[in-house]
Amino acid sequence: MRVEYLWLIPFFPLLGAILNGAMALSRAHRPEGPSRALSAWIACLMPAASFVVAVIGFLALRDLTPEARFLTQELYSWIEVGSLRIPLGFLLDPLSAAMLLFVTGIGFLIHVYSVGYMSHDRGFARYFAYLNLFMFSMITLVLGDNLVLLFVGWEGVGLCSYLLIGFWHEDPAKAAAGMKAFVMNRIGDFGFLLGMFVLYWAFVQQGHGTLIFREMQAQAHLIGPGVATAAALLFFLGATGKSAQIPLYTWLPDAMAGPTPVSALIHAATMVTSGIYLAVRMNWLFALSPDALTVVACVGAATALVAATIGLTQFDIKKVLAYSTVSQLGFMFLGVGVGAPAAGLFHVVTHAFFKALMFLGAGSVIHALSGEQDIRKMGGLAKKIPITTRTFLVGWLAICGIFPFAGFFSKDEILYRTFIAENAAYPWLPKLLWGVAFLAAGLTALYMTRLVALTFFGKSRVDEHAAHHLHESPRSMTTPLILLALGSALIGFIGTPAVMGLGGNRFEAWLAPVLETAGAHGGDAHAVDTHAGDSHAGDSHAGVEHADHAALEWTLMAASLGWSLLAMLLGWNLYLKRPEVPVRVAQSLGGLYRLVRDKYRVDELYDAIAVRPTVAFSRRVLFSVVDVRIVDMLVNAVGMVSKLGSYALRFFQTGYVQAYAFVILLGVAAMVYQLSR
Amino acid sequence: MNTPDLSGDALAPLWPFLLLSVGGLLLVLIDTIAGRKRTLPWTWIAAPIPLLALLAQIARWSSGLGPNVFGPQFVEDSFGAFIGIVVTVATLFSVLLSETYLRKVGRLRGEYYSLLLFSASGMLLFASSTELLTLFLGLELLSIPLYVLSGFLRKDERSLEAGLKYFLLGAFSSAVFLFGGALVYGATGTTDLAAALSLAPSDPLLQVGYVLLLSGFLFKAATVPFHMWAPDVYEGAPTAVTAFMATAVKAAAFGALARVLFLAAPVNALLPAPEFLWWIAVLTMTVGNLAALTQSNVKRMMAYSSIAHAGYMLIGLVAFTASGDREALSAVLYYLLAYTLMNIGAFGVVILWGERGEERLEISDYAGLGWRTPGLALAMSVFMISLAGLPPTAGFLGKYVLFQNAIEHGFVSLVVIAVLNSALSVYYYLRVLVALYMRPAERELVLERSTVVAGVVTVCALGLIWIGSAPDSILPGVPAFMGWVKESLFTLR
Amino acid sequence: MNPIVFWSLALTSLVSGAFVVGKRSPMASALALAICLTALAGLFAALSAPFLFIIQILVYTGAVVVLIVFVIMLLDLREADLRAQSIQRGKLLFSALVCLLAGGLMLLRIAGARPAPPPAAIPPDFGTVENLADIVFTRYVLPFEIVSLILLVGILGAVVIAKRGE
Amino acid sequence: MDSAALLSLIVFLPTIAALGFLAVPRDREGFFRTATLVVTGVVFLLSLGLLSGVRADGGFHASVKLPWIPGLGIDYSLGVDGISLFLVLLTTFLTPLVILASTKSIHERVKEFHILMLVLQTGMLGTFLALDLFLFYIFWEVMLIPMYLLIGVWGGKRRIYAAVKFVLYTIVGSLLMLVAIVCLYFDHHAQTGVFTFDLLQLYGTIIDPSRQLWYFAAFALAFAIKVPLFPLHTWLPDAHVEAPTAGSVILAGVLLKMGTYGFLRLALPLFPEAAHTFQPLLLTLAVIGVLYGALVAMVQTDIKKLVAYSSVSHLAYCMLGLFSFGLPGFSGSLYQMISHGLSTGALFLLVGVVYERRHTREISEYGGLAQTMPWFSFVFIFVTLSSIGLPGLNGFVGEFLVLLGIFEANRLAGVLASFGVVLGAVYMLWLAKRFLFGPVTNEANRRIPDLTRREVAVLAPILVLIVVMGVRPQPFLKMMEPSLQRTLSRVAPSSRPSGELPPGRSAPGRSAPGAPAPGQPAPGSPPSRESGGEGDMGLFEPSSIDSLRGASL
Amino acid sequence: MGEITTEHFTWLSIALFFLGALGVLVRRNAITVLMCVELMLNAVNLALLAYARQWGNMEGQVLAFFVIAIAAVEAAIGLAIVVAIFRLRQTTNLDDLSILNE
Repeated sequence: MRVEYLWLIPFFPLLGAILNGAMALSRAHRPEGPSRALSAWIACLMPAASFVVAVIGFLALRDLTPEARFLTQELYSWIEVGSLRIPLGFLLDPLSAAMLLFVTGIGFLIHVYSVGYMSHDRGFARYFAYLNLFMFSMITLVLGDNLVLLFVGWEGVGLCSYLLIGFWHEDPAKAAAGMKAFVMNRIGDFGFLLGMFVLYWAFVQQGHGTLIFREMQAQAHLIGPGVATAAALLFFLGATGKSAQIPLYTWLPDAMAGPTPVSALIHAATMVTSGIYLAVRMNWLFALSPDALTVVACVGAATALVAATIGLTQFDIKKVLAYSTVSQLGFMFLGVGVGAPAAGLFHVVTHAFFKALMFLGAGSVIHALSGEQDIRKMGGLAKKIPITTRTFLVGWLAICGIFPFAGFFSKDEILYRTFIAENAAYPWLPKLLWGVAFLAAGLTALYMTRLVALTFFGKSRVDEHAAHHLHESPRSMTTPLILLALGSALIGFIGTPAVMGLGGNRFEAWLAPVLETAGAHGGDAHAVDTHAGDSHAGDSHAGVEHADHAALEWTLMAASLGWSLLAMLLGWNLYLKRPEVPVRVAQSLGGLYRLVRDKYRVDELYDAIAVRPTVAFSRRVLFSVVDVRIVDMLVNAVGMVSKLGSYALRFFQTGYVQAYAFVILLGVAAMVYQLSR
Repeated sequence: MNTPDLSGDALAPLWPFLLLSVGGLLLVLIDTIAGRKRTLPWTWIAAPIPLLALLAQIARWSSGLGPNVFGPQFVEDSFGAFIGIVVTVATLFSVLLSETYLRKVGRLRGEYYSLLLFSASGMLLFASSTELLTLFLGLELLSIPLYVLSGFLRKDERSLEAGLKYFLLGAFSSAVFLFGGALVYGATGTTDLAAALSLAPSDPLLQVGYVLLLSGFLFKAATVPFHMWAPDVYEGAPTAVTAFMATAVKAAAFGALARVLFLAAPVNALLPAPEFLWWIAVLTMTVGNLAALTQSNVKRMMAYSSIAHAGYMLIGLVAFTASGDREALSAVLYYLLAYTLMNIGAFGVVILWGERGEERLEISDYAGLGWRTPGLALAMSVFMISLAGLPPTAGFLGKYVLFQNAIEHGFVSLVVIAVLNSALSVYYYLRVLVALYMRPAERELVLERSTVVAGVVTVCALGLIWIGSAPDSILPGVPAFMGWVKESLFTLR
Repeated sequence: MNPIVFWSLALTSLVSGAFVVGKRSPMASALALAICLTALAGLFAALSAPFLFIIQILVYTGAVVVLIVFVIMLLDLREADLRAQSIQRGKLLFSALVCLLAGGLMLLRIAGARPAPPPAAIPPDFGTVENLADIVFTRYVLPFEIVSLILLVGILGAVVIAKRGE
Repeated sequence: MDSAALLSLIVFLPTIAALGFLAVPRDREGFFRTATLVVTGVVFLLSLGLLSGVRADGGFHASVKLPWIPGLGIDYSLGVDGISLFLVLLTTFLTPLVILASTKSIHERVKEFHILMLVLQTGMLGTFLALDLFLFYIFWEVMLIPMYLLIGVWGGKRRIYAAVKFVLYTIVGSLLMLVAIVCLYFDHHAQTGVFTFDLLQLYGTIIDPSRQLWYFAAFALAFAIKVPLFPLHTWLPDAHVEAPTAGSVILAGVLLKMGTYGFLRLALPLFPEAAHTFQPLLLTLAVIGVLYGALVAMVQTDIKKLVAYSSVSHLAYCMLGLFSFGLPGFSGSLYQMISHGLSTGALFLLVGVVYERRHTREISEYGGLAQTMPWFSFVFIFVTLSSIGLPGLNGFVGEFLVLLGIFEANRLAGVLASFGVVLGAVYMLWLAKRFLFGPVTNEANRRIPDLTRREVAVLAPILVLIVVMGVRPQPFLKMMEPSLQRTLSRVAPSSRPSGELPPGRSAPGRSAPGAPAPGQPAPGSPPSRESGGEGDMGLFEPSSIDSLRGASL
Repeated sequence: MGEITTEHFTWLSIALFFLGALGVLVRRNAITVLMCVELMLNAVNLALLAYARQWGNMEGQVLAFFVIAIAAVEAAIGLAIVVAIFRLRQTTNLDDLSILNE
């Protein structure tokens, strides 16, 4: 159904960005900068407006029958060359609606939070310009109705992340972090672009090239498995870049150089999840290629575990959260990989709430400790900053997956789906993956507990200077915390497992129309059971089967819940009651421990095998040798040779007239000879 | 043929010739009468003579051709007429350039002008006779004054040395030329080349004689391997004379050469003449350009460049000999005129930039002049660009038509070589621009204004651009230049 | 014609010519040249060119050679100068080679290529002054005038270059 | 004003003005600056007039044709279509900005500078507009000398070396092209009995393949040097570095495009078969160019050099697009030409801005400018983003289309070239980081003033265009497409009437030179050809063997 | 020795001609060189007259006649130049007269 108001959703933040940017630039040379109040109002109202419009769209969408649930608007044809047509069009369907709601919603809250958090910063207006620009890009990413437009948003958010990570650009390290993020994302984009090209090319082969989601989905059957795998993997490469998966995850921890709200918004709640969004959006494609799905699942699980281990060893509160984000993203990809995109996306939503909450909480802590980020210099903050603490605890329960907090439902869904997934090629793989994920879940609970314990409880290790200023954050910061806490507590109920009989998995049902088609086209062909054990409408599973599944689901739930509680208990004991134990463990592990603490030295590895060789090669070989010594030399050589010839000739021009006569006679002889041949 | 019938306007074809030679005599008289006491305004006395000759030449042309009274001794055709025009133009301009120069070197004499005019008259004869006698006489009448003129600065050893070198080699080559003539005569019993060359083309005696004749022309045209006198003589001779030699002599020599090649068609058919000229052309332009590449003395550089340009013109002759297509000759004629203009102009500027006592002939002497004397520098740039063969100048169009004809007759490889050569030449012509505009001035310039020379330079520059950019009439009234050149080819006897 | 006359004159001219080339002193060369020219004059006569025979003697042997001798004496080249005039071996070798090459090639090309047609019958007054005059003043009137011009140029030029003064 | 007069005016107004300037005394610098600005401005406004009436069939919507040298079949023939239109606009748009930008940096020999700029403009416009091969060549060479002097007189330390190198490089290529042109001219005559340099008629010539190879090689050499394609690029860094800001901008913004334009307008449509034969080679070189240029740019310490090498990389994209022989590739290539002209032009202007203040181009001399020059930094980042092809800005559209096109034509080349996207980001952002960010290390940069009003006035229009072309490319593409289609239909091999080869060079009878023979079909576009072209437009692909070789050479 | 034909004269003149040429190449005294040139011219004259006799027409003789005149002129000019140079440099040695080179 065509509507006329979708463009407003991205437009508002864009407007805000332009206004704030203009203000920032115009006052760039004044120390005081533009009016903070004004830019704050603009900055916060714009996402709010988008949120409202998004809600309107959502409601409109809900009133439609599941099959007809999509609103579109095409502003104009953006790029149109021959058969290639890329409209500037928006598509609001259940999937984008779901994303949109929490993006704008949480985005709004974080804007509000930022007003307080950045209140003392010189680049206040600039900051909000970037933030609004980010909102705009993110919305475009979600709302675009074709791959290229999605790519626009994709790059846009990358840019904003670059700008915001390097927001305090005077610090070279921060600027470097920003650049690192952008470049790593670019590597992903390289995959994304190629994915697009492959798809377009494939469709052109079939007579109708297109990059528009609905059209592609409609003719998905035209794509052969080979192409599908190639394209899917390329897109996944893109996703690993954006969503910080192995091998491209190392930028995310560094990205914590940016202001904390940014970490919350971009590097926890929204941008990093766009990789999953892409995967779900292109679900039909992934569904066509079991191999690709396998890869996705494995990478997801691996990332989840690796990141979790690292998270256990970090002392920077934000780093810990960052790694936990990476690990959680791994979970989401696992979900996608085992053919449960809905589950993956569900986790995206819940995670958005509690991780944003925790980041903001961390921000609040840092704010309170006037900039301290090392958890070894915290402790016992619970009494000093109660609101922050309480809200943070909610987040903690959520991420650990304690019923009935949000994390419980989503993570559990993923674990369960992994467990029951079937893999034609490697039948044993799903169970293994489940094992890994299960372990990762435990670790999550452990390091989160560690974080909470060390930060808020036990005796204070805060240095008195900071302690002196210690204070709870202003209302503008705490309010968002509270709201997010509520969200983290309750949002899970939109996707309760069917077996609980709490209205079934509304979320999955909501997404069904988007994902259905994929199932219809590819799913059954390749033995990836997209919705095993679902009980929602339109499914056809024998009752018996149903019963087994129910039992299994219950057990798994119990298991993971218990497992998490165990891990939490362990953490609590280790880090509060007997802090010396972890130290001893660390020492006993020695090298291994250090390896993990140093993030497995992946950065160093990349630097050694990719970055430095390339630079050296370019400087020492390409430039100094090929360019200067060879190519240019050759050019100059030509000149030299002709000059030598010149001197040779001058040498013969002796000035002796008889020599000239001699040459003349020689010439005559030659001419006569020529003729007498 | 028998006694020329000198009744009526039989002398019409001779008018330019007579004007020049008689004018020369006149100057001698004036000089002797005036005596050594006071120097006369020689420019104004001498200039009218070549001017009249030029007018006569043009008039003769436009009025169509008269009867061929003197038969082979002085052929009446528009080809000769065109060469005549080029020669007279060159002469006129040289005359105009001379006074300023001679004043600077302090040797302003009447004989100078009369010798110049005699030489010019010799060129007319040389370029339009096909009779051994007159050809030889023309050659001598052309050369002897030049020997003297080259050595005209008799207090300057360089000048004298140039004179001696030119004389010895000139005499030597004219002996060779003459010997060739003798053999041709011996083979056929006639001194009329037109008859001789078609009488017994297969006769080895004739062929050898023909070759020796050719070598004589090639010497005058300064082509490899008969070129070696050129750099020394051009450098040593008084600059004004150099300008005259570089332009008028070339024109005459190429005229005569073309004529002989035209008449020798039957012989050429039996000999590998085209290949032969092909080689000479390649050698000439390559040697010329290569040697010019590293010259630091302007006159010397111009000398080598003139050799190179002779090479380019030979391309036209190659195409002509191979195909007998007159278009090819028209290209040569066009090039001759263009070449004359650019050289005279360039030498004019060189003369103006020269100082009393010191001539400033090193390219480095021109450093920064582009900003001191913008006008002259601009003109010089035009000449250099034209010599380098870049549009929109006549130098470019001339080269272009030469190449076009060569390609038309299948000499692509030759043209490719030529093209690479002219790419090479760009380097040393632009060196002048580098000096003019890109290097800081090292020393003060004492510039003597001379309206006459400036005028000549301007005319040359504008002429180059005109015939280079609008050779055909696009506006009504402007004479169509290429048209001219072609017409001039319709009669070639 | 009489072979003996020919061969003797030819030999004389060649030998004297060789002296012209070979003698170190210009004066000696000059004298040798005179002899050579005279010998050639004889051949001219034998070739039934009486007038040119006279001219050769008068103009060449009489005028040109004498002029040359004058100049040589005028400049009275010192002995040292003359010693420097000796010919270097290498120069001689190469020059001789190239001369032989050129001449040899020409001879090769010409020699026996065509049988000499018997000399044409000639009128009794062939080559006499009258005979030459007819032609020169009729057919070759233009060249004749030009020659006069050239002579003038010669005088003028010689004056311009050689005249002492100022 | 009718189109003919308009075209001629656009081309020659600058020169006329320049001639007028000769009469003005040199010390009146102000006059020259303003007058030149006005003239170029007027030319720009006039050229806007060309936007109207672009033809749907891709023909020339404005053209003028008069006999020039009938004797040689040479016409004065200009024309503008969707292809040349934007290059012309780019030229007329950049020139006034450059003039304005030079007011500070050029303070000596002002008169000559402006005269040269005007002549240069005529040369450039003529090259883009000429429809007569001979005329094209004339303009091609005419723009040489002014550029030579611009570099050599107002340039840096090694200016003379750079200038001479630039000229010789170009001359060598173009002269060989001239030979090929003449050969083509006679081939055409051999077939039709008509002597003409009229491009549209020459399009119709059928040249036997072996000859075509040579001709194409000659043309390709000339254009590849200008582009510049990989092994022939070494003149560019020198020229760019030594040239004054104005020179660099024009050089990068316009002159380089002459090479790609030459391919698009002449080399490809004239010698399609040869083009296909050469495709593997040129694709290889282009791919190398993309990566090589980027890698070498990455390690430069001199800003101008860096940007110069980035041009090598970007122009290689254009080449890829052209040699994809597909519509997306073509459009992308042309679009890339324009946007590269804008972004790189802007970059050089920015470099000029700091160079005026600090008189050094060493990157290490800078750093932390973002704190002292926020406006400058904003613009710099903006342009950087445009040049690394951030979607939403102009750079992306061209790059995307090119890569899409080349991927269709040749998978391997597509993949390799796409990696340039990453490298592009690396070297540009690294530059930005070293240049703008971090602490202010160099005291000299503390008091360095930010952009002046004038500089803003110079840069603002470019920024606006960058955004417009990024957000709303369709109008541009729409105008380009038909002409590109037409060209493509000539390049697509299936669409050429195959079979009879031309007879050997016939004896040259000068039969009515120049006059178009009555029997001639509508030059260039016989209906059969057009339709044939449309048919396999989207799907055209070279043989996979070629494509493999092409990318793996 | 048999009948003397034109060939003999041809050969003789060629011989003399190149003898002169040799002189021009080897002798370092300008005046001597001049004489050698005269020798060459005379060789030519010989050939001309022989051919005139051969063909029985006068062109050859006329040409020879003119050649003699021209030869005289050349001698005059040449000697004049030599004299002038001698005045300036006190030498007639060609090897010393090579300041113009390269």
